[in-house]
Amino acid sequence: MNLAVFTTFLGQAGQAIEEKVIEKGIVDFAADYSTKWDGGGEGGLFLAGAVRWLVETYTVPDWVPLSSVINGTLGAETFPELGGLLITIGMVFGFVNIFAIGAVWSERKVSAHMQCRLGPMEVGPHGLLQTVADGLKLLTKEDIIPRLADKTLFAIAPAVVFAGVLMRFVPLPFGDQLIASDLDLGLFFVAAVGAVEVLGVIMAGWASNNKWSLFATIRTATQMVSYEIPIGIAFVTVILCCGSFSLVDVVNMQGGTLTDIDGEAHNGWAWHWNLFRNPFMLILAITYFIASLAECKRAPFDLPEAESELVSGFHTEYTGMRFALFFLAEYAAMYLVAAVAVVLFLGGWWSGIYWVDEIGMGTDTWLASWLDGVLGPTLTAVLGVLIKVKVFLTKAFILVFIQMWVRWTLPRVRLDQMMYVCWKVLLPASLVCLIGSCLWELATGGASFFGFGIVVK
Amino acid sequence: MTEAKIRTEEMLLNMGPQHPSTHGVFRVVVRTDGELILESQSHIGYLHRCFEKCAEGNNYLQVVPYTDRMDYLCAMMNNWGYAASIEKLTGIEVPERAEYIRVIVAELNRVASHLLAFGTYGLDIGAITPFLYAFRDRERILKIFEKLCGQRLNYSYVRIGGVTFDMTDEILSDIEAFCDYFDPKIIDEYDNLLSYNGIFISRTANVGVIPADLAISYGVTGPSLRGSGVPRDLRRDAPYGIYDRLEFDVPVGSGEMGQVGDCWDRYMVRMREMRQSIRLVRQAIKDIPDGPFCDKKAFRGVKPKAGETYKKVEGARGEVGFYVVSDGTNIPYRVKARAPSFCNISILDKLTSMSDVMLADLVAIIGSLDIVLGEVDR
Amino acid sequence: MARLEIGQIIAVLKEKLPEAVSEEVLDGVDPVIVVKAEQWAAVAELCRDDSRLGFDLLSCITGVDYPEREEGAEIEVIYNLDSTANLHELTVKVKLPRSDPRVASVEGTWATADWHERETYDLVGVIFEGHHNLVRILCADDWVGHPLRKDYEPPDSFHGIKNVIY
Amino acid sequence: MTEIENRNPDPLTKNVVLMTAVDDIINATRANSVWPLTFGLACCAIEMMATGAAKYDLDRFGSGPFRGTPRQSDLMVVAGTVTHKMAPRVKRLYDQMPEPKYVIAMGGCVIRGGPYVKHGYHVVKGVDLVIPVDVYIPGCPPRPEALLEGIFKVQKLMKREKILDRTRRTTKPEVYQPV
Repeated sequence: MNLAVFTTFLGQAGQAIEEKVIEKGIVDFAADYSTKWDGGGEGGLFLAGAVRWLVETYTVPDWVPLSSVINGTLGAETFPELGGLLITIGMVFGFVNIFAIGAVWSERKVSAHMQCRLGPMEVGPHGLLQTVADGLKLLTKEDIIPRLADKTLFAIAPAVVFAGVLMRFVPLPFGDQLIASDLDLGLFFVAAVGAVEVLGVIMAGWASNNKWSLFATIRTATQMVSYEIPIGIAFVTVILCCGSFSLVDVVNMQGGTLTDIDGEAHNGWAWHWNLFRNPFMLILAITYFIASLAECKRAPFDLPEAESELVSGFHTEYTGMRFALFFLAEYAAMYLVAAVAVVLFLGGWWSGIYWVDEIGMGTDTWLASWLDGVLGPTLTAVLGVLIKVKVFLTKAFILVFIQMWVRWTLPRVRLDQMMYVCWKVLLPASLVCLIGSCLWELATGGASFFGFGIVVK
Repeated sequence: MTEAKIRTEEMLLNMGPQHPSTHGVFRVVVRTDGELILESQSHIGYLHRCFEKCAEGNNYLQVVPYTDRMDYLCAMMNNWGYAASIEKLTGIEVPERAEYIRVIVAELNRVASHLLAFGTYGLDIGAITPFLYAFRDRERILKIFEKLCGQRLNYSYVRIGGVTFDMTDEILSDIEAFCDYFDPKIIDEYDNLLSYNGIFISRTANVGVIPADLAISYGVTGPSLRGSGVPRDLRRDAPYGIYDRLEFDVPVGSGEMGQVGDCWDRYMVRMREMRQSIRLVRQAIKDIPDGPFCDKKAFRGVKPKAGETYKKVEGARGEVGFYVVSDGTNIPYRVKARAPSFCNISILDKLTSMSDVMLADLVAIIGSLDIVLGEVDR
Repeated sequence: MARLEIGQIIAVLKEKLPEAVSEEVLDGVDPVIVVKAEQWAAVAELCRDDSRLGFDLLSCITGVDYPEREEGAEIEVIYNLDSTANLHELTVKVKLPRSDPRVASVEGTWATADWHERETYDLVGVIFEGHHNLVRILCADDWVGHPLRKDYEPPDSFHGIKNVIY
Repeated sequence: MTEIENRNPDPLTKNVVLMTAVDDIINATRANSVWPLTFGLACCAIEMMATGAAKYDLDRFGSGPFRGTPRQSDLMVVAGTVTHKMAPRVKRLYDQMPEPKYVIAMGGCVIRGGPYVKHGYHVVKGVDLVIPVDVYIPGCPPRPEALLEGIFKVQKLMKREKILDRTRRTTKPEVYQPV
């Protein structure tokens, strides 16, 4: 999802495109097209728009067979949408995979260094390619489906789990405008589609026809369904405060140029993040983080795959690539919950420093105008996008690191204790935060805690 | 829906012999109702290596290596138990220096064994890092033993009539350095990391409570018995070697975090015993006399007159006893080993039937009893 | 509650069960008393329940096979008792005929006897009457013979796995 | 350390040049990610744990993740003594592992019964009577370094595999069928 990838792609695209880029600039193009595609609506289908622009401007050379047909089709209305969609999916998928590879490697390194070890060292520099080796190996392993397993369910369960996680990436922004699809009901979508993953895990455990898997399945079902409630309440609270289901809107209300209820513009700083919106939000953020650990089955809530109790949990019977899919899904879910936390509480792609945030946004801050002078408007815009991606990913990765840190430090809780934490601690706490936030908003007219009365329209 | 309409089924779950947390090839068949365990049935013998038959086929000296392989985590104590029983049978006097060396190596071995118990217990509860910390420090002890007798695990160091090699000053200073490194800094670190961790306490306190009378009836000994509040320690109650000259406390479970005799108590007794062991080692190093380290004659072979005896020593897991029957030849007529783990784990079935035990608790209980399957099955 | 010498222990036993102790071997390395097989259950109860004795811990049960005794082939079952309160110990022997070694189970008296007796049954072939589940514990369930009998020959193969290779 | 010659008697697949590059890549990935099964039997298991732990750190060579289930492991380190009661389980665990799978016999007991060879009526005199073994590591118990060396030997064996070669699967001797 990095823009660098995108520009490389551009570089290979030929003379005509280069001219166009020089002529107008990719950011403008993308924005232009996405607006067109969206029917003039707000928010950017930046990626899809950019891709569409590419497809429309690129003509297949004459020597390619059927070039006229292809060029004709590309020019039509339907194909670019499909192509844009496919490429967007590909990029999300690619990000998830690359992230998972990196995360597995860093998890092994992080744990190793916490345990007076070195971790993978032999494959590539400092074992960087270790996960690639693991993945390829798993790909070429024998695929065993137990004789007494439910073969269909057994086969599709990993895909369902992975799809369940991947689908939740749809409304998730990676930076300003960098989003697969800015759904109006984004947060609702994230919460709702989460259930698909539970379904997949249940399918996997049930179909394996293994008692350990069955235990893990029941545990997963209990755990994930329970913990969706505090997570849902956290969502509701943020939605109440921000007045929008869209993740992009939620982020936009935490930084950049904020407009208050009188239409007056304000500079957005770190204390405008939802985390500091009111005292309840702080508690809620912690609640959400704990619940999200349980949601993605991480320690201390790793009961579904408790190695010392349930051998390998719901994927006990899975071999090779199917097992790798579970693995991928787990790490993708780790990023996902972290990224949602960043969106909800930590200001999304806003770095918290107003001048940095405004680079490439068209506002006339000293930093932005200086950069404009040095780099020119197009490069400044690209730089702005890159900084936002960087900020967003950094925040998310820090949360992922904390998840790892917790995992290698704490023991595992028991099933009843896990339920206790959910129903008797997290749920009341998040409910208190919900009501508290409501009252705070009512009482202060939406003033933020540290933000001195900025009211977002 | 009324309760009658919900069909529930009891499940028979087979845990082991290959399971990450049965500490070897122990097998428990549990009848469960959901996560609750209704009944359990232990099966052992997957590592029955015929120690007693082997002992009947080899001469007295050759049996020593077999005793190593019973409880491979504290081989020194097993060696000592066997050697002591033969010494009792033949009346061999062990040189003073050898007795001190025995105390040093046995207590170090006890620390190593308890370290492994600590590490794997953390692993059972779900904390992985303590395991690696424990191994980091265990390696230091193993290095000392390696210097001493060339082996890392099965030492055969304590032999009939003394010890195999003399303890050099260099090794003594190594041991002192280890003691200074280990106590109190490292044990405090462990306590911070695991012992007083909230989740750990909630997982182990009030779980698997063994009342004192039940423990004694089931022949539970060692730290598992002391966890139930019974201050029985053979080093103090039936002193052997030079233990009566050394000062040490016998830590017992007090129900600090829950009830007396729960998993946490058993675990904590081990942690506290490590401090006592280091204390014993320090005393022994201070007082160690010069002189011979073995009875040369006994090293060439022993031939006890006909008779039989039972000798017990305090191993890392409890009472290590050897019942030796001699018929006057140089080959034992019968050697019976009383393995502490064998008795300790026999209480498991009773524990699971006594109170509500969940699947995760079963793992915690097995871990807290700290069994070694080599010893259970022999 | 005090530590008793072996003579005092035997005196206590004889006071309650005058017929039980058939032999006292006090000149060996450990003093041993030999108890009649049919009286053993009563002796065990007494050992545990009499507060002067207080043998609450059964350390060990050993079965020893003597196929070539002058008085006839015998199996001895040896019980090592221990008192956690009084700190004294006692070795009790029960002599059984080798052809039909039967002795009463004491698992009701000491729970630990359950597994010890199963082990003795498994390896030496002593039958403990009244044991609730006297099955093999160490050897495989379908193992044949009692390995610690002196005339035991290991099987050449077991379930298709060659056993004797030398 | 003994190693069995890689058996590839099939002339059809022995010298397929086309597949060598693919073979090399796949074998390299396999060799660098040998996941052992958490399967300890006795004393050697402690040394196996020590190999995985802080000082020796098996994870450096990509063999860090000890899998609890045979389905996800590539290597079975039979560490300890196999008894007649355990033998059917060892066989079953081996059968449950997905191809390609390798077995290390660690320690004297699994090689030929170790000290129990003469009087150990209940000890299987060598695990190769039950499952095929690729690498033998003598010792009682072998040091962690020896186990590392054994794993390197397995890696060498892996690098000689041909993916078109199915003989490995078929030439595994069916020594023993559990009853």
